[in-house]
Amino acid sequence: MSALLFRDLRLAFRAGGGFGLGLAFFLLVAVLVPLGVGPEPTTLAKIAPGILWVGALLACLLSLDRIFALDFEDGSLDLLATSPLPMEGAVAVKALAHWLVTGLPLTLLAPVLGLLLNLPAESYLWLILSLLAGTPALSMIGAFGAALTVGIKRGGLLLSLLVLPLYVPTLIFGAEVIKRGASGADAVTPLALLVAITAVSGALLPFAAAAAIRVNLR
Amino acid sequence: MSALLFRDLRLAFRAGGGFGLGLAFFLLVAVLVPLGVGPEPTTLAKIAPGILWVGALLACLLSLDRIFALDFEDGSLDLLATSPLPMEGAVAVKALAHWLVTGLPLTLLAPVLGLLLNLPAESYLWLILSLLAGTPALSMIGAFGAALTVGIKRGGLLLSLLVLPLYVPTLIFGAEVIKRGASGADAVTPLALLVAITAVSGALLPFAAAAAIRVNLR
Amino acid sequence: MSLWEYANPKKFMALSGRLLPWIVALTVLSLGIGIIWGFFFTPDDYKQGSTVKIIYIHVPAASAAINAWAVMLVASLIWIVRRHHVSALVAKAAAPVGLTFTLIALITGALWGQPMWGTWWAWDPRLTSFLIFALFYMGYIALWEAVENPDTAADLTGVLCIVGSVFALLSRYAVNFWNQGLHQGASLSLDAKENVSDVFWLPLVVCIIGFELLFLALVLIRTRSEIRLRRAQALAARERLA
Amino acid sequence: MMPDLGKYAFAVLASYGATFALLAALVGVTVWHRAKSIRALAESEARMEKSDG
Amino acid sequence: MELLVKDLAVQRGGLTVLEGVSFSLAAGQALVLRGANGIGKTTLLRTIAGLQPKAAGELNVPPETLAYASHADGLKATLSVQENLRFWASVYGTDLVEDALQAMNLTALRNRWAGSLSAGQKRRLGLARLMVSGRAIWLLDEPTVSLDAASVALFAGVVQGHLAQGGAALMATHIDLGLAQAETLDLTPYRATAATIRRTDAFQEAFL
Amino acid sequence: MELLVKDLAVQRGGLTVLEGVSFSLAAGQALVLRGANGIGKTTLLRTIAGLQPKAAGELNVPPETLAYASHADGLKATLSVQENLRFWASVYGTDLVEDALQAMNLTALRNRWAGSLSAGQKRRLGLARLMVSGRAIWLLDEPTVSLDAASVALFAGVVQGHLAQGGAALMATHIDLGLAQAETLDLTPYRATAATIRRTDAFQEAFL
Ligand code: HEM
Ligand SMILES: Nc1ncnc2c1ncn2[C@@H]1O[C@H](COP(=O)(O)OP(=O)(O)OP(=O)(O)O)[C@@H](O)[C@H]1O
Ligand SMILES: Nc1ncnc2c1ncn2[C@@H]1O[C@H](COP(=O)(O)OP(=O)(O)OP(=O)(O)O)[C@@H](O)[C@H]1O
Ligand SMILES: [Mg+2]
Ligand SMILES: [Mg+2]
Repeated sequence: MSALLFRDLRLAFRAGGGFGLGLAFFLLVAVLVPLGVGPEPTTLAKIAPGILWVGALLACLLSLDRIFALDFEDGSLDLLATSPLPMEGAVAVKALAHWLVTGLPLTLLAPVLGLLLNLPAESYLWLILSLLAGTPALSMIGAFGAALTVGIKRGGLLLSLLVLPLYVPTLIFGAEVIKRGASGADAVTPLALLVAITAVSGALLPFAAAAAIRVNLR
Repeated sequence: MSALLFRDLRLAFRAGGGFGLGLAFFLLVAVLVPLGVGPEPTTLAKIAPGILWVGALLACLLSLDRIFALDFEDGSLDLLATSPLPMEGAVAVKALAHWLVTGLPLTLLAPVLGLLLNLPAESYLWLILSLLAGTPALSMIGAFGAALTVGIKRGGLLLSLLVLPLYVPTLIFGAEVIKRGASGADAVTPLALLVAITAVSGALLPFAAAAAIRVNLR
Repeated sequence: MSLWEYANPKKFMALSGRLLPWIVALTVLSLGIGIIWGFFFTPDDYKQGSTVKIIYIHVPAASAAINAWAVMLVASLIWIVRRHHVSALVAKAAAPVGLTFTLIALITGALWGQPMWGTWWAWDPRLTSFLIFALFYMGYIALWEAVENPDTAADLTGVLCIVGSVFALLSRYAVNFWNQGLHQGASLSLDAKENVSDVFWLPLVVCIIGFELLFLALVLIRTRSEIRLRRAQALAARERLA
Repeated sequence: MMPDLGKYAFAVLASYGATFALLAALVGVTVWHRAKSIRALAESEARMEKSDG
Repeated sequence: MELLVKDLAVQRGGLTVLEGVSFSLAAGQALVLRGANGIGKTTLLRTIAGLQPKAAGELNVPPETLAYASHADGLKATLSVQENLRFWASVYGTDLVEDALQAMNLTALRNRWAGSLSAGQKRRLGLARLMVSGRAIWLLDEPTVSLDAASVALFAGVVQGHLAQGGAALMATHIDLGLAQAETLDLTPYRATAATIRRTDAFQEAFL
Repeated sequence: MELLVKDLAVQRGGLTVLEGVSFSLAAGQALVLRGANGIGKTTLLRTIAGLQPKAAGELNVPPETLAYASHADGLKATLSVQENLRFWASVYGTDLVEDALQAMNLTALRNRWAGSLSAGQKRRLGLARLMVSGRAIWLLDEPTVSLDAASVALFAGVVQGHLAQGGAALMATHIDLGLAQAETLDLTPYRATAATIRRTDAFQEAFL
């Protein structure tokens, strides 16, 4: 199990492994939005929490197809399925590796981008907390979507279509935490809900995803 | 040449070809942003032109890796390179096919999404015009980026990183057309610039892209 | 003989073939009566004016869309648990019908919103969750289209339908949390209660029944087509072996 | 015969129009799909007959 | 330890392709599957490996004994030869990396990235992965594709050694490996016919 | 029409792998390249096909005469067998789809999606593509991988026919095709040595 985790991390950090590109994408969204929307600080401050969450979500989304598709294409997934590792565990480990490579760095980068978008000072703590609580759910839900589409060549966009509706609750609660936190309202309720989503998807989705992979390998 | 165009279009419309998914992604961005940013109509109206352009740009971006990578992976690109078709022509045709499959439908869908984002009534004409003038440039620039990254497995995010900076002028002029058009200011200048970008990239980038592909096949 | 016998394609074809003419006739009848009654023979609401006539398509379409998803969920569960091929095909057949109803509810709602709220679209929770619902439908249909092998597609879409249902409910809750909206409450409280009871209510009920019957008829026809195509495929496969 | 829809005529008529258009499209696709399936099945059954001799 | 297959039917794309396949494979035995392109060798091997459900018949696989090598080698281009093998060794909980490198003549290439190997070198690495699994029954799908004569001989030697140590091997191949003790099973007689679909395929039956 | 190679050196990954290769190939001739895995057969063929620059030597290819078939077949999984071939026919401006289908025994599969073919059937389609090109000189990289004995014979027949019509073929393969008129070129003597790298590789030289 840990061998799989280390392999996935090592692959991510090797050339072409895509580490850092999720971050770059996040950065680009944060830069492009002011370019498109215009530079007024008050508008930007107002939309900053939402844009940061949407950006994090898209950055996560775009690296999802790497979770299983690479292993499927080169035959590793067949071999993993016939190996002694239980598929559920493999799915969970791969989602974890995905989070370590995208979600966690995104969380750490987000405050810097908050500066670019004029995020008010009170919000930073909540920004970090909400991303920390919510991004693992993004990785796990995404792994489920990736498992569904693993047999489909370049199913990247289909994957987005399947996964984004599933991301809606996470996104809403996540952005809500920041907004409420900044205005001094009750931010703990949405944060707790975010944690609950993460916990439940981490506990149940590996089974659904493993089933989907087995079907796809058939 | 037309054989290549028809093949690419046919592949796009076949199962798993990804037609319509760019559209779906565009729709998703238009839905997610209000979910993140909040529902106030005035804020939304203000950021609508920018968000629509950013969304169109991202939808375009995500389907870029299909332009050459599929052909590279299954060996068709080697075969095309040794065929009598000039690589420059093949690149231009493939960019055209990409535009027909993503840019054009995006342009047609955009007004509906304008409704969702409370875009003011005077802006719709300019929205369509700007997308019509700008999206071909997105496809052509994107094809150039795809040519640069064709040798890299799942280089989707690297591709985004390379291409997005190149998209910046198109994005700025595109959003500017809509904003100026809505406020009655001079929208023709940015529109003309947009057309110029499209024309110049259509004329020159096929050569750069073809050179990049030849290097990558080496 | 158990109910599951009807999951056999042949039995299903025979039975549905016999029922279908009646269902179609009933659909045409109830939908015709309901719509004509609603459109031509109901008074205007004193506050909403003639726009109240939109209710005769808006509400039936919305509730039929929700029911269609419920049918898909049940059919998916049956497929996954008992692997009856017809139920997978029912789920497949129901999706486009449900999506169309969802779009009808969205479009009529938007057209209604313009005169009532002064805007085509507002990010009201009901509206928003319905839009997300439409996205669920699209993803589900796209997955059916994208997977070549019919059994694989049935399995994958089944799993998606179940997981998606949970998240759809969650979204509904999340969206409420996010915004308090403009949309009508759960009761038919147009204005005065006595109005609702008969003048508006009766034709609405007929329309609701009509839309549900339409759903049933279309799903049966589509399921029958899918079964025929599968049979043709099976024959072609046998031919290939011979 | 036609009820007076007043200033809301557009909203009401457009709603009914859009609904009928969408339903007509759905019914059309369904009927076409049905015809296609019947044709496909008839074809393969005819071929079966022939090969069965 | 014996792999037992009795009256097995296998499906591909919803269609039964082979049926009535029976054989057994005991320790020290090797069996070569033969048959024209498309007869269903790959499908049969995948079914035995547990990647797809069987359509009918009996399939008796002793638990934790199988190692499967498919058409594709499952190599990571950006890991070195050694790292690729180490990963599989720890998945299977064995310690055979060095032996495998030696046996497949890969020691000189151990620090090269797998992506920079030639077609045949990749294939050798794929076979080394199999050795590293430490499993007794090897399922091999066209193991010698892209191998030169010397490498084929090397591979035959490795299989021979595996059999001598009480292992077993089931392989699909079109060429002659020169394995003395290998028996051959021609799959041509087991090709599914129209008449047999009915018996094996619940779905087709329901619709026919 | 003659393909002329003189003192050719080829590079892979920045390193010279073969050097001093000379041969010529005239109408009606076939030449089989041999050599151990990794010696550089693929690299040589890609260089001749014009996909990568040569490191040194002379390479004389008559214009518009080459057709190259690589390890990968360049098939589109979601196009039918027929559509795949038609595309290449119109790229090369020929009208040979029916002949190719016939020759490679693919007429029965013409309407199947290429993605649903077995490994060997795909390979046959890949070779049919070559026929459709209508070109005189065929460059073939391990053309018989995955083919069963019958298909190998079929393929040999096709090559023979091509030669008889004044074509030529250059192929890399590890197995014997049974082509009577084929000559063989063993590449082992041309393996680049440390001493020769200096001469051929301007970049490396600059750093040595
Ligand atoms: C795009 C906009 C709209 C959408 C997506 C939408 C959606 C829905 C949905 C999902 C229902 C629930 C049906 C059920 O549970 O059976 C509903 C009911 C209803 N809608 Fe809308 N609606 C929209 C706009 C409007 C507008 C503008 C009005 C009127 C001002 C309106 C009036 C009603 C009424 C009166 C009901 C019945 C309430 C009940 O008893 O549940 N809707 N709508
Ligand atoms: N996705 C699919 N849909 C329908 N039929 C398929 C599909 N994949 C393979 N087949 C068919 O199933 C049959 C068995 O294929 P399989 O790959 O098992 O053959 P094989 O014996 O391994 O052939 P080869 O020697 O060419 O590798 C073939 O006739 C093939 O055309
Ligand atoms: N990207 C690369 N970087 C460095 N070396 C490489 C790269 N690709 C291939 N090589 C090396 O170049 C040499 C020639 O490879 P090539 O693929 O031409 O061999 P081949 O003769 O076709 O072998 P095979 O019979 O196994 O297909 C090999 O030693 C290989 O390891
Ligand atoms: Mg095979
Ligand atoms: Mg080679």
